[in-house]
Amino acid sequence: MAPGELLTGTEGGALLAAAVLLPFVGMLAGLLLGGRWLPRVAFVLMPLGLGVALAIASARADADGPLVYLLGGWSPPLGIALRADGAAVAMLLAVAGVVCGIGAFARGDFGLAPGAGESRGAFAYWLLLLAVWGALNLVFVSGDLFTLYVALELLTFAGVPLVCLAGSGETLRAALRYILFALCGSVLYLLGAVLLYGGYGTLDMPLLAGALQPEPIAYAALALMTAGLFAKTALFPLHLWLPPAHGGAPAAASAVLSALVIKGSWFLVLRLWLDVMPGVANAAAAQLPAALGAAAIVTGSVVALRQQRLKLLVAYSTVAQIGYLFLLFPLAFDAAGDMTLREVATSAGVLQAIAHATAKAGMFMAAGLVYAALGHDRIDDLAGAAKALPVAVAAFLVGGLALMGAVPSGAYLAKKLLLGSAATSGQWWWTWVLQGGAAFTAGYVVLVALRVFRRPPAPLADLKPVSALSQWAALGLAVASLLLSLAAVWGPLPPDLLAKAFSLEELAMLPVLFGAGALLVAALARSPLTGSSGGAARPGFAGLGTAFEAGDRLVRQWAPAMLALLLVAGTCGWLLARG
Amino acid sequence: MTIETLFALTACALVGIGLYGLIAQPHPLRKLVAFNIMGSGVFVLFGALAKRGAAAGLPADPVPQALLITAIVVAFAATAVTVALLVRLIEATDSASLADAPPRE
Amino acid sequence: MSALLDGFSVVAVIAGAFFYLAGTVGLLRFPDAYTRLHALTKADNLGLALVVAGLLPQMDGLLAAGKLVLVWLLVLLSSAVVSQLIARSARRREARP
Amino acid sequence: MSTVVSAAVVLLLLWLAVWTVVARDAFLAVAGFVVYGLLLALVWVRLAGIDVALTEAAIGGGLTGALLLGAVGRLRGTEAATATEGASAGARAGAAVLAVAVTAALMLGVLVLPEPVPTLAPLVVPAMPATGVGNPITGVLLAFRALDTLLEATVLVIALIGVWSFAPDRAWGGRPGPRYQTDPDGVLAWLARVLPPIGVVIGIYVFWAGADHPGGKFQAATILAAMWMLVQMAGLSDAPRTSHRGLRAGIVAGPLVFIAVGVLGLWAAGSFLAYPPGLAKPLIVVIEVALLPTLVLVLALLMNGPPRRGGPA
Repeated sequence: MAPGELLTGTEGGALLAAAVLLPFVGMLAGLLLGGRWLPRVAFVLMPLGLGVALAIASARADADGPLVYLLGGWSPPLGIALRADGAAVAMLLAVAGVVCGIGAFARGDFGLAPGAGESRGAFAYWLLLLAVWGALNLVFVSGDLFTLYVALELLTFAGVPLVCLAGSGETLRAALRYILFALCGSVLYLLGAVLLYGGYGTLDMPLLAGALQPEPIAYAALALMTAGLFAKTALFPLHLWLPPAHGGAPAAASAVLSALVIKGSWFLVLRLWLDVMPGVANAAAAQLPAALGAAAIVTGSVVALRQQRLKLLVAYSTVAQIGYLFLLFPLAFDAAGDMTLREVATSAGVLQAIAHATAKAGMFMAAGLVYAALGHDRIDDLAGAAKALPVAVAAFLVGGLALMGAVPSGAYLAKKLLLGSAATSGQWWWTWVLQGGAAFTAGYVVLVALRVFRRPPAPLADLKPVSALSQWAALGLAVASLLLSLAAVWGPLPPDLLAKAFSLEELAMLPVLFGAGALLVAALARSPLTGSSGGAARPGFAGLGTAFEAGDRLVRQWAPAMLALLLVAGTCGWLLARG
Repeated sequence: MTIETLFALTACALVGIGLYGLIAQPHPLRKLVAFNIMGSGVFVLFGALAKRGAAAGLPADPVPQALLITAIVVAFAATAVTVALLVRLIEATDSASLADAPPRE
Repeated sequence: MSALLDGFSVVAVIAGAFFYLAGTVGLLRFPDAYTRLHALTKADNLGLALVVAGLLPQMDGLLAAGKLVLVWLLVLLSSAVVSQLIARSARRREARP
Repeated sequence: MSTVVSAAVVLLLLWLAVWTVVARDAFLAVAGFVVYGLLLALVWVRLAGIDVALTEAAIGGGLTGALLLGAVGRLRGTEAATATEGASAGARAGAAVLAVAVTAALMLGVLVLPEPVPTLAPLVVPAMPATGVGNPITGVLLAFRALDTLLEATVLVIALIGVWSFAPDRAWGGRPGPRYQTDPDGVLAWLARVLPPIGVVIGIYVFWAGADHPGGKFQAATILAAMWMLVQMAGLSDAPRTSHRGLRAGIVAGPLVFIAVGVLGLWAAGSFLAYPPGLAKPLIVVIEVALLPTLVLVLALLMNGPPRRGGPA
């Protein structure tokens, strides 16, 4: 084959390979140069990577369909193709942005002082941040199930050491639990991919989408892959590893884990169900991820409200928000059970994922700053924090506001799209879950706000200085989340989505949510709010809160979690087959 | 029964055996061994499917076989990371328990 | 000629397999580490030698035959060293308590 | 006859797997796993996967087994402690039921696999001449799916970064693994002097043969890494400091050269990871030669574990 005839895909496709490889090249260069070069290499890579993502976005805007790149000129099923549709481009851009924000924040923790040698933390952090970035880009653009398996493993191997950067026994235990459970998830995923190859002779997603038949091998494969990916995403009740891992890591690492790493496996579930499986999935089976998501929202939120430490509160809020990310699956189906609302569901999911990535990164960073400045992050003792650390506290609250779907946040638009789908398809029950999830989020914003704005009993002594850049990076990410829907509507989504955003009825939603959130806090939080609320109903509700905590502890043990994993796979397969 | 069906069925059983060990054995090292058995079951299944796909004069479909080499190496990397973590955990805490530390009030 | 060589192969390989069997029985039945090692190394080395010798006439070409001999030599080398090491550590463990 | 042998292998394999999972203690389980790994190599031979068999024997059975054996020696009585927090009888019963259910479901799926058998072999064969190599598996690994192989090398490097990052802070930049003190006139030192030259020759042979016959860089790298480990364990040489610049250069050389060849393809052949016509074989050799030291170093260092002594001076 002469070079001229080589089939390589669409215009600008080579950028996809660049997006994947640049971070890895940076990681290798950082490993070689070491020492004080580590942050420098990362800071060179960040604008470069962002530039590549922007170039991809512009190439995608000029193209008619998805960008495609055939590596080595070999087309699937023999070769591997990289593809970027709208969802992938949005995720590429968002991850590049969040990595830049987190990188700016982490300079405070892992930037090396002049004259200091290479430290373990800086070495691991910068190299693994780049590795996570490359692996995520690969997840977004790869169309091959086996390459995606390798990408997921890359993500796990890069994520696990981030959990135990602090090196304490507890974080090592969290990391060990994480890797064992995640490996189990990967092996189930690989098993599903193997079955698909055995059935259809290809691992390429578009080819599979055309070949899949509603038959046992497809049901088994998709059920196994779905369950494995749920485990890697930490969807309730498979979240045993998440709270200690995300709560125990240094803030800069928690932000990476919570904002970015879990999005990889989640994005793959999205791809599988909406792009690969349309011929196999059915509306009944799609209720499963959303039902688990609803359970995640309730359990994660209640347990979050009962945490005593800010970082653990944020970690449990991630458990709840992961649930929110799975509500879109049944809402891709219309009332007749056909997948006609797929585009809307995908848009809503990607928006929600980006909103969560930006807001959650900002919130973890804010929690880390509070810890660094005060020397603790006990929620009860946060009085005066707003005055001492205005920017960090603002980042936390703006992030919370964005997550609960205040206009014009990305979460607002995502919720609006899903509410529309729920109404169209007649699945009214998800309306309640969508609004309830927002109320719970409002709950922990209220919980924290009530404390940080109080006057401290004694003036806060010996505050440690924290980097201003770090604070502004946190606030920047949170604000980006709050303004996300403006960017989305300016970009690919129809502008009339925001037409009524500032109407009275939409704006009135906010105080309603806050009110509901305050009620939830009063009923469920561990310590009564300000002494005044509570009342007669409290003991009963507090008992409910304790019950949720006990349930959470139970499913976070190894054997129940593993059994749940298999049960999820079995239920999913059964629902698909019954279809 | 053809040899590839025999090995494919064996592979399914290996996956089940590994899964049981992964759930029931408390020690992380035992879980890791069980994980490796489960993984090898998946690999053997892939290999049996590759043998089933023998065509065009090749004794087996070479694509799965090449992927298997990658997968075996990745599984080794996973084992190496896990072992290093486990040994470090034992050094740091004198315990290999995966259970949460008792809640501190 | 070829029938003769085939016959030699069969006899040698069966004899080799017998030594393996004997070695394995010894490994399972003998009382302590030293006697077990004795059974294992003696029988396995001789067994492998016979199997290799039996297979030599069946190989096509000197290079392939050379590889077989190399395999045998390498196994001899490593099993001799490893049984030394095992015996030594067994003796140390005995001396300790 | 052949089916009888296969059936025997299968029975032995299943028995070993069960024995490994239920064995009384971790040492027995790991010992069982090592034997299991060797038997697995036999399964691959029967499944016409000589390349896979070699990889399985070298990495799946050999290196993984050695790694697990090393870990068993450092459990320090943690087994008895965790035994008390094992799964309850109910959980075990549930595990057994669900494991059997998964097995049964998979078996059903395998028995109703579609006909005609899907396979990519008919696509591989006509595409092989363009790659210039004779072994179809090498063709898949380094031409059609070269990205996977590049990522695989990257996975190993990331795993190594992860393993190193588990080091205690005081040992950062130091040497991994224990310092072996062995009798310089002892039998192990003797083996470590005699065996490596032979091992290096065999390793390079396996590496070179991989282009056209079963074999290749992973199998070769395992043999070479084992030789290096042997020299270390005999106390003849110490592991290098993890901060050593030359060591790090060797680790990153493979993937970087791979990417550079890919970019060359972009420039000269129009696509990343494409080979210009006629240059496929030489470029594949360049990649493999660059990957070999990387793989040897990374495999051996993964076995060594995190740096633990002789931190920054």
